Amino acid sequence: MRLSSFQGLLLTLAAIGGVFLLVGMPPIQAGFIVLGLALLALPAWFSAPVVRVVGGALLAAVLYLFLRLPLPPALAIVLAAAVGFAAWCYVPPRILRRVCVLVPSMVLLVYVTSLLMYSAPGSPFAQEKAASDQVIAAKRAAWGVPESPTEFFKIYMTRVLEDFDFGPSLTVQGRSVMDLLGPAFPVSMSLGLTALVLACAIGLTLGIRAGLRPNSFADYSSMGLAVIGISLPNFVIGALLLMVFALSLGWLPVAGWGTYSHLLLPALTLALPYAAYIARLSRAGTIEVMQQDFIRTARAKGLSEREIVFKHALKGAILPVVSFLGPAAAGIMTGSFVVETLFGIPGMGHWFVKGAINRDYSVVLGTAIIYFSIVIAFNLLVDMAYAWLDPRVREDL
Amino acid sequence: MARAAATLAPEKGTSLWADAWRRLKRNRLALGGAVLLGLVAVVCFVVPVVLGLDSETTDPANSFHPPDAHYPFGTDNVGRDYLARVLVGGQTSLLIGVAATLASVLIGVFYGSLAGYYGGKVDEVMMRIVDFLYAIPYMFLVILITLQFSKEARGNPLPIFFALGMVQWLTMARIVRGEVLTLKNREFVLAARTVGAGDLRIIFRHILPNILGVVVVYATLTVPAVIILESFLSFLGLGVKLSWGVLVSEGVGVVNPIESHAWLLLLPSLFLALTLFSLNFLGDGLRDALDPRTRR
Amino acid sequence: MVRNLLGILAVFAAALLLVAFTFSATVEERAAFTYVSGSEPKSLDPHIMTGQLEGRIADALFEGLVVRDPRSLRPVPGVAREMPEISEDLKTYTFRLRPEARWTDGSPVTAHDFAWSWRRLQRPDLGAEYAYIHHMIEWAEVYNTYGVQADAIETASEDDTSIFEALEELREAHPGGVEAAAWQSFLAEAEVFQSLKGVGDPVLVEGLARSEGSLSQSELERFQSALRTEGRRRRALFERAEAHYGIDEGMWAEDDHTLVVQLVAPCPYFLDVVAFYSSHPVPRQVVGVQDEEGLYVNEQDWFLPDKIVANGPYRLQRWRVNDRIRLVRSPTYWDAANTKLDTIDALSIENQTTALNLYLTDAADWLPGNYPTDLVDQLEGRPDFYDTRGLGVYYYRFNTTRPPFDDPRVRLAFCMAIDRQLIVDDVMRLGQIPAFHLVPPDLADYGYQRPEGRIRFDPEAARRLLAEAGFPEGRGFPKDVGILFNTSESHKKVAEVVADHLRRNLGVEVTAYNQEWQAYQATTQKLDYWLARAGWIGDYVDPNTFMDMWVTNGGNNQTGWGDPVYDRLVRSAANIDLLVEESESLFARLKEPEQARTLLAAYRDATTDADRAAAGAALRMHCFREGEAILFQDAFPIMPVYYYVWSGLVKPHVRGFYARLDLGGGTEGANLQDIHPLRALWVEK
Amino acid sequence: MSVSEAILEVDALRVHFHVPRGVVRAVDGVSLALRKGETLGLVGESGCGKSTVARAIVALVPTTSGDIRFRGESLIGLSRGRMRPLRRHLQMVFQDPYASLNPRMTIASTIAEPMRIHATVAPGDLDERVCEIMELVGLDPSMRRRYPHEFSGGQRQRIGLARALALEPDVILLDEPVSALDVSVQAQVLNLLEDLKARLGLTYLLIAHHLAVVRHMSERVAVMYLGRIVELADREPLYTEPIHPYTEALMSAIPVPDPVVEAERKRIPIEGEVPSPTATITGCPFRSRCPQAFERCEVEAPELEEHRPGHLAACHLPDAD
Amino acid sequence: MSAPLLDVRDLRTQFVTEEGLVRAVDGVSFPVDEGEIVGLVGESGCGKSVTNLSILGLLPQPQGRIAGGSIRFEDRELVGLSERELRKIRGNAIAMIFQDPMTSLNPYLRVEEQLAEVGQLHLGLSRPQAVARAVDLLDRVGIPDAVERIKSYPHEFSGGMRQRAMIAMALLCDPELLIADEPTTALDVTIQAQILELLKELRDERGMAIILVTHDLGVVAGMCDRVMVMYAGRIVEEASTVDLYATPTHPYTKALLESVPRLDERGHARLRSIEGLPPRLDRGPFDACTFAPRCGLVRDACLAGEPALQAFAEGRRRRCVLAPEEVV
Repeated sequence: MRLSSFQGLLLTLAAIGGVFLLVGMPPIQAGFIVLGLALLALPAWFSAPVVRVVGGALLAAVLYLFLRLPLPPALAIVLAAAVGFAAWCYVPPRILRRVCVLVPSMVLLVYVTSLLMYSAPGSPFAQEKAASDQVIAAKRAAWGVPESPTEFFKIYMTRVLEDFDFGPSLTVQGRSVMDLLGPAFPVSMSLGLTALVLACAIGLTLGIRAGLRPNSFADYSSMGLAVIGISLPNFVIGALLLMVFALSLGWLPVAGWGTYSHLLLPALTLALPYAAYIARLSRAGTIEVMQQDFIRTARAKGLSEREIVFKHALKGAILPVVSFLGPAAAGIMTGSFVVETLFGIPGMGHWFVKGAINRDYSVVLGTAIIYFSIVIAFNLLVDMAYAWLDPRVREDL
Repeated sequence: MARAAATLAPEKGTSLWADAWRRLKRNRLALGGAVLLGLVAVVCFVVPVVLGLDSETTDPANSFHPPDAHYPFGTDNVGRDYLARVLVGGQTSLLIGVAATLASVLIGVFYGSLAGYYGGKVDEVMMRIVDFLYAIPYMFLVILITLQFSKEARGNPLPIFFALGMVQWLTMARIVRGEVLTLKNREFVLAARTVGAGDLRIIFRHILPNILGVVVVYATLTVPAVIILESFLSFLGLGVKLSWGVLVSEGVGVVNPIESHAWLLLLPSLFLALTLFSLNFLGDGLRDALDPRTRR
Repeated sequence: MVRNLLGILAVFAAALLLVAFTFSATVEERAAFTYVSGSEPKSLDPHIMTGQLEGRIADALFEGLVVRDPRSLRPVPGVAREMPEISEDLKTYTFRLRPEARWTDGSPVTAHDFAWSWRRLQRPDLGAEYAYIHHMIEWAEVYNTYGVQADAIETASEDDTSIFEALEELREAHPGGVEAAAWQSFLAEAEVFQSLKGVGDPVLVEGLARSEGSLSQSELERFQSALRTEGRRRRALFERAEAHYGIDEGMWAEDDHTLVVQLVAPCPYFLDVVAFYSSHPVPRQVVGVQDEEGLYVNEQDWFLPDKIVANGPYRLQRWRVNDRIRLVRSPTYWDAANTKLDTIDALSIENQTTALNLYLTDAADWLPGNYPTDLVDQLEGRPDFYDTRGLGVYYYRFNTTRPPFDDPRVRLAFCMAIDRQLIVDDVMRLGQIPAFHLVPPDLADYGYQRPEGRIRFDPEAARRLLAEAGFPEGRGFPKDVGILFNTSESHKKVAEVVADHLRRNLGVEVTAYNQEWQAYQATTQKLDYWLARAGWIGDYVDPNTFMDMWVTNGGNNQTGWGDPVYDRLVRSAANIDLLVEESESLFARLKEPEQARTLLAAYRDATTDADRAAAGAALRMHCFREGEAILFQDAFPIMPVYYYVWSGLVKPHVRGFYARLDLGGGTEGANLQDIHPLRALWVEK
Repeated sequence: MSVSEAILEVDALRVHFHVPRGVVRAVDGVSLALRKGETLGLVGESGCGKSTVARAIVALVPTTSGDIRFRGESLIGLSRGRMRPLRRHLQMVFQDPYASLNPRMTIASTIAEPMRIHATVAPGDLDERVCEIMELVGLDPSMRRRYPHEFSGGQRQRIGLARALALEPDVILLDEPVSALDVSVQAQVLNLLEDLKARLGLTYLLIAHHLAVVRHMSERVAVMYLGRIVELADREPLYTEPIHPYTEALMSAIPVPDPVVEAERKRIPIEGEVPSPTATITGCPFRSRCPQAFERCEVEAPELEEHRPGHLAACHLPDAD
Repeated sequence: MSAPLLDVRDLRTQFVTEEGLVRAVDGVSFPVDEGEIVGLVGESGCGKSVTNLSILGLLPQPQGRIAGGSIRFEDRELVGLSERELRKIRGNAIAMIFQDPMTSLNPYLRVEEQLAEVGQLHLGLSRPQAVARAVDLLDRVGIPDAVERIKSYPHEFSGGMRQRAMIAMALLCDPELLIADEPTTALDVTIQAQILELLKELRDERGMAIILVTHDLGVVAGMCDRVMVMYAGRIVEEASTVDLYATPTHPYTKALLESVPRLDERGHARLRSIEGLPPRLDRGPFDACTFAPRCGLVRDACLAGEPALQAFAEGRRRRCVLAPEEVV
């Protein structure tokens, strides 16, 4: 039986909806999710002209939401429309198709996250002393957190769309989500980038060294070293590093944030598991590249081994690493809770965990949106880097 | 034309699995990993039963007893036999690792092979959903799912592995889908189609056996990832009652300049590291053995 | 080749440059005094906050009418010029304020500020958790709760049906009357107890207490009409309180520098409450913004560094979330000359090991308790270690609504099966005192003369009790029973030892399991547990802070247990006059009715206000004793484990830090609430 | 030559693929008739669409338009249930003997699979039947429990042939059956193909880029270029008197293993390479490389016409002469 | 007659594999004279590619090694030469082109880069000089608009153009010897004809020697002056092209020639097939003629020992115990 693609979509969506209903999700919520997924899926059926129109329109709409805040509405509309039109004319459909998918993805993300949060026991308004229903209801109304996740979703989306406001934190009084995540972002960024650089430097060195001589001592020692990075939870590694470099040797501060010396140990802790993955990927990449015919060609030209490795093999060897960097960067920037806790760093990882644990719905949504954006941004960066490295995929971008 | 079956007695061929096994056996590192892993598993599951070890009985008066002949692993902060705790904790960690991986394999293979096999728009849509799920921070997916079950679970590892399986299947689905995409246009699949094989037969007879290698490799590498993730949850206090993750995250508390009851961190870490080390090397070895592309 | 390498290096360099560019912290000088505050403060609004660590900062930023003397922690004048005048009947307090007290914006701190702030604390729409701490003031509770309660009874909010309507429906659904069990569950579901808290109408009291037999239609009808009356009554009272509380009744500003407070009944700990952070004044010029319709809107973020106006010894200079709060000496403080530290850093560090590491590497001067508990043995011997007995009790709640814990024998058996001495000696190891009661022993007037409870460590007796309850040697005991604790290393330790004791001494399998705080709260409040760990730290030094938790359906009760006699005792303790009328019905059910009668007679017959007050105080204590007798001779809704000990590490160069209180006359006392006012500290190098 | 019935007819077959950069017209109006018992050779350079024709016939790729009839019955738009019994008689052998066998299956199960699916043989007799077929293609039946990687290329191609023969088909589509084999093995397989055809009365559609192989095997030959048939004729006329310049050039490009002949052969050089498959072409598709192209070729696409009896070509040249 | 340009003597190349020692090339000797096109013909796995890789010392490491013999190029011994010295020869005096131009060019680098580096390396040219030279050569090998096209990436070239680029790369340093390892196998016949034509022209123009490795007897017939037929790591017959095709004197050569269908064949003769498979080279050393198991003319002498490669006529050598006449 060959399905037509549209039948396939309907079947897939129906199956997903069915599974949701089966596990006891209310029909409205299941319906919303399936609708969201359908919106996500629909651009696959858009022909290039439709993609241009829809993508341009969505781009204009999103742009308008941003521009409207600093600019007078008329100007914002004109500007947004102009950019949308330009996109319609000039931006390749491949990119506009991404836009078509991104916007519904973001909305669906908010809805799904809301559902997940609401389904966890406890509420942001729980306090040690049981409060009366009336007090709780009043608080829910005041903070815009009604009992139903769907209602909450509506309120939240309205707030975001109308004022670009991600709401107040529900558990840290007096702070908006922006207040909390705003200052944390550059911290995580600094930490994350440093870790990423460290991870790449360590991982590539070990991986390429191992890959050039597979099954040799160099291979075993490099990979052994790398695998240590993923053989222990990073809080153990962090604690050990701390013990050695901060407590025993006293070279570096034990915790805190402020000077560059505060950066090193946490970044290293954060980097090690990723370094291990990178080492593994670059090892495999190197082995594969070194077996390619063009390496033999390079040898036949009389190039030295070093030139062969660094000029001819390197790009191909790090390609798998590059595609790993997207998820890695997102993970490194946001998954640093352990490191932050261990080293007392005011970064974003804290909110990723504490938001969920404290049921701070707006913080959770804020972090989800940031994570989503980071993933998207880094995927784009990675795609660009990939194209830069591999000319063959440039045209497909 | 009756022919005696005896004259037809077939020679037994060596399957690719046998070949891979032979290659694996040559890879000393991987073999060492497998042996070590088996050893750890046997020790964790058999020794507590054989020796009748009790991981729960407390004896606070005897807490922080350093390792000696009577307590080979010492005791913990309320005087429980740390040997028993490390081994019983190992059972949970290994179970979670294997179970979550199995869950992710089942979902991932199912989803990935459907997407890859039907291809085209179905594939595009299904992969878009996966991309979407990727963009949800897996951490609070795990946390929220774990919270969801925190009451019913009461330290039971089931929800944790469910939660971990739920996030791990995505990569599996992607890998499987990629493999299926290439496999379904391989000539032997086309050949099967020309002789009239149906979709199910093609998926189960022709495609799945051929991606099994990749799946096994990836699964071997998923187990350590799951175990590490579980330890992270334990660090947050969302973990199970007793696992290596729990022990290690408790043990981290002793790393300080005052006094380190080092064995509380080092012993479970050692077991954890050995297991993960073995799994990783086994995984790499399996990859080398099963995937001829990276083989020399 | 070079290009490739350069490319990679360039990418790295660009990334690192970006790091340098985004590197967000400016290097700050170390503060004169740094301490580890613990987790991130949730709020610095003194009316909203509920935690000790927030209170510590609030005490530095704001100053109440009275403050605690750092050596003795007794109330001494703060914004008040002197200690208040107290009327003879101990019910009226008159505070006179210093004219020189200033807000940081330069305006004077007046009695109106206090009246406004205290009224704000009770505002129903603020939803302050600690509003009840002022409920001894006339009209305060009425203003705080009656409006909401009247709403619940009579007016249906948009989608919620009122109790009244629910009752109507119940009546229609059961024309033949309602079974008592169904009735009680109806009451619980409609949260009737909460809405009728403190009700005096005998029809309602009787109706609420009905737990056997059934209620006929006519009884329901009577109940309903009484309910309607009660709703109206509450509405009327609320309206009155709303019009007058903080303006001219209950508590009001006589003039700019005089604040008069009228209490419902004498309250021996009232000044403690006045010194408590909930009683701090907040700057109405910043907090209370008036919107177009003339309504007060509560600013949510008025306490952030760029907005805050305060009146305390310190100003909030900087607040970096999850990192630190920087306090600097306030020049506008009336006693600025005596504030010794120029800057204070409060570090937000949750991880105990990290906190200890910071302390040990001299990055912090004070570590209040936040160290890894397993290190007690090693830390105890250090000269910079301090410990002191605390005003808190560590206990487990029983869910008395869920079998088998609906049987007091089972609860008592559990209470008797754990070896508290072993837990404090070998698990906690800080010299905590095993607890067999609720109220800590250090409350001088009360603690050492309370009635013997039935709880002791006696596995034999415990097994017998369990057998009586139908579980000989633990046979037949439900397998799924669990001990819930909120996620924490040390709770886990205790819970696991307790579970082990129960297993070994009673033969019952119970699993210790944890939930993080938010889920834990939801679970305990919904009574969805068997046994749940809890702790209570007194807000003020008086038994009441412990005793009033257990009133039927009280917000902190969460056990499902309730006893009208207990409720009346606690209510009477708060207002002895309630006992004067109709005391016999209560006394008849006491353990020592004779003593109660004697004390009541003394109270009635007192000729002077002073005598009367003394007799009242004695009677009040008796009420508490009787109350505790109910808890620990009959009911056992909780399983006490131990009384807290506070401890921490403080550098020797920190002065003005009193782990032991100097109570004058050479007596020393424990710093029961672990209060070390920051304003009094200084550093001597 | 008696006019035998056409067992398989392909009529105006078009197979187009949508790719990001446009539409690939892999097969663009191909008509063929396969007579019972003959071997029809289909030659052309890579990418000319010859394999796609075969794959369209066995429904491995969807047909864009046109008709395919087997024994007069259209195969297009048939339901799966109706298709299956017909498909039995139409089998295919693939090019790459390494890729066309499932490496995880023993060759017995590979050969038995079609019979299992179509239930043409009772399960109890399967093993015996497998042995028979193996002997038929010259394989030792005792090796049937082995796996494909234990066989050489030639043996594997025999296995592929055995699988195709399992259903006793009438027509076998041979898609480059020997191009991946070593020279010495090629001959084995080609000989086997001839023997089987003779023994079992098979009809072959032989797809190959190697003109010599096609010449050796086929009775009639069709030459494809850019998705179209440019010339179709009986073997001898085609090889000795080709009409289409492409056929001529193609043949002259093929070296003959004889230095004496080689030295004397005159080459018809064709410059350049095959245009991109997505390009839209007006006029004759070959004109960009044709040494004899003239104005008409620019504007008008030549139809496949019979220029001599039984000799069809799509070229304007004969008309111009 | 001067010494040959390249003189390979008794070359033995072995691989250490999991299965055991593979004697991929076992005692191969042949000379290549200046300006000569020598064909090396054989089925896959017969050792013809390994022979060439051995010449340039490009055997895959660490498995491959030259176990014995000598390779003299312009009076220099290449066996045992240091890697550094070998690198000076590779791409310079001896250049090599490979079977699959698709994979033999680095997909990540521009053609310009890949060509220019050779000139920079061996001729010490500056970058612009090297590029200019590369452009010239691309032009020469028939790439239109070479100035522009040189900036392309390999994937932007068609298969034929890639092989032309490979040839240009090989010619950059005017090598004395070009080793062409199956240069046209991956190409279509029309393109193959173009490339072969080009190679021939270049030989005529520059006088370089070419070793042409192929399995296609037709290609050899049109191209080569001299042919060596390899089987199981050995040369079994060597002759001038004309002689070899006219009178093959080794049963394998003969069988090979008869097993391929010819385009010019008339009638429908049955092809001659060679039954069986070549021996597995990891099963050696052999104590009999390696072709004996597949040989139709096998006799006891064949199994007694491995026959030596012996000259029996002017410029002709063969490895067979039978008399030449018995085979023909």
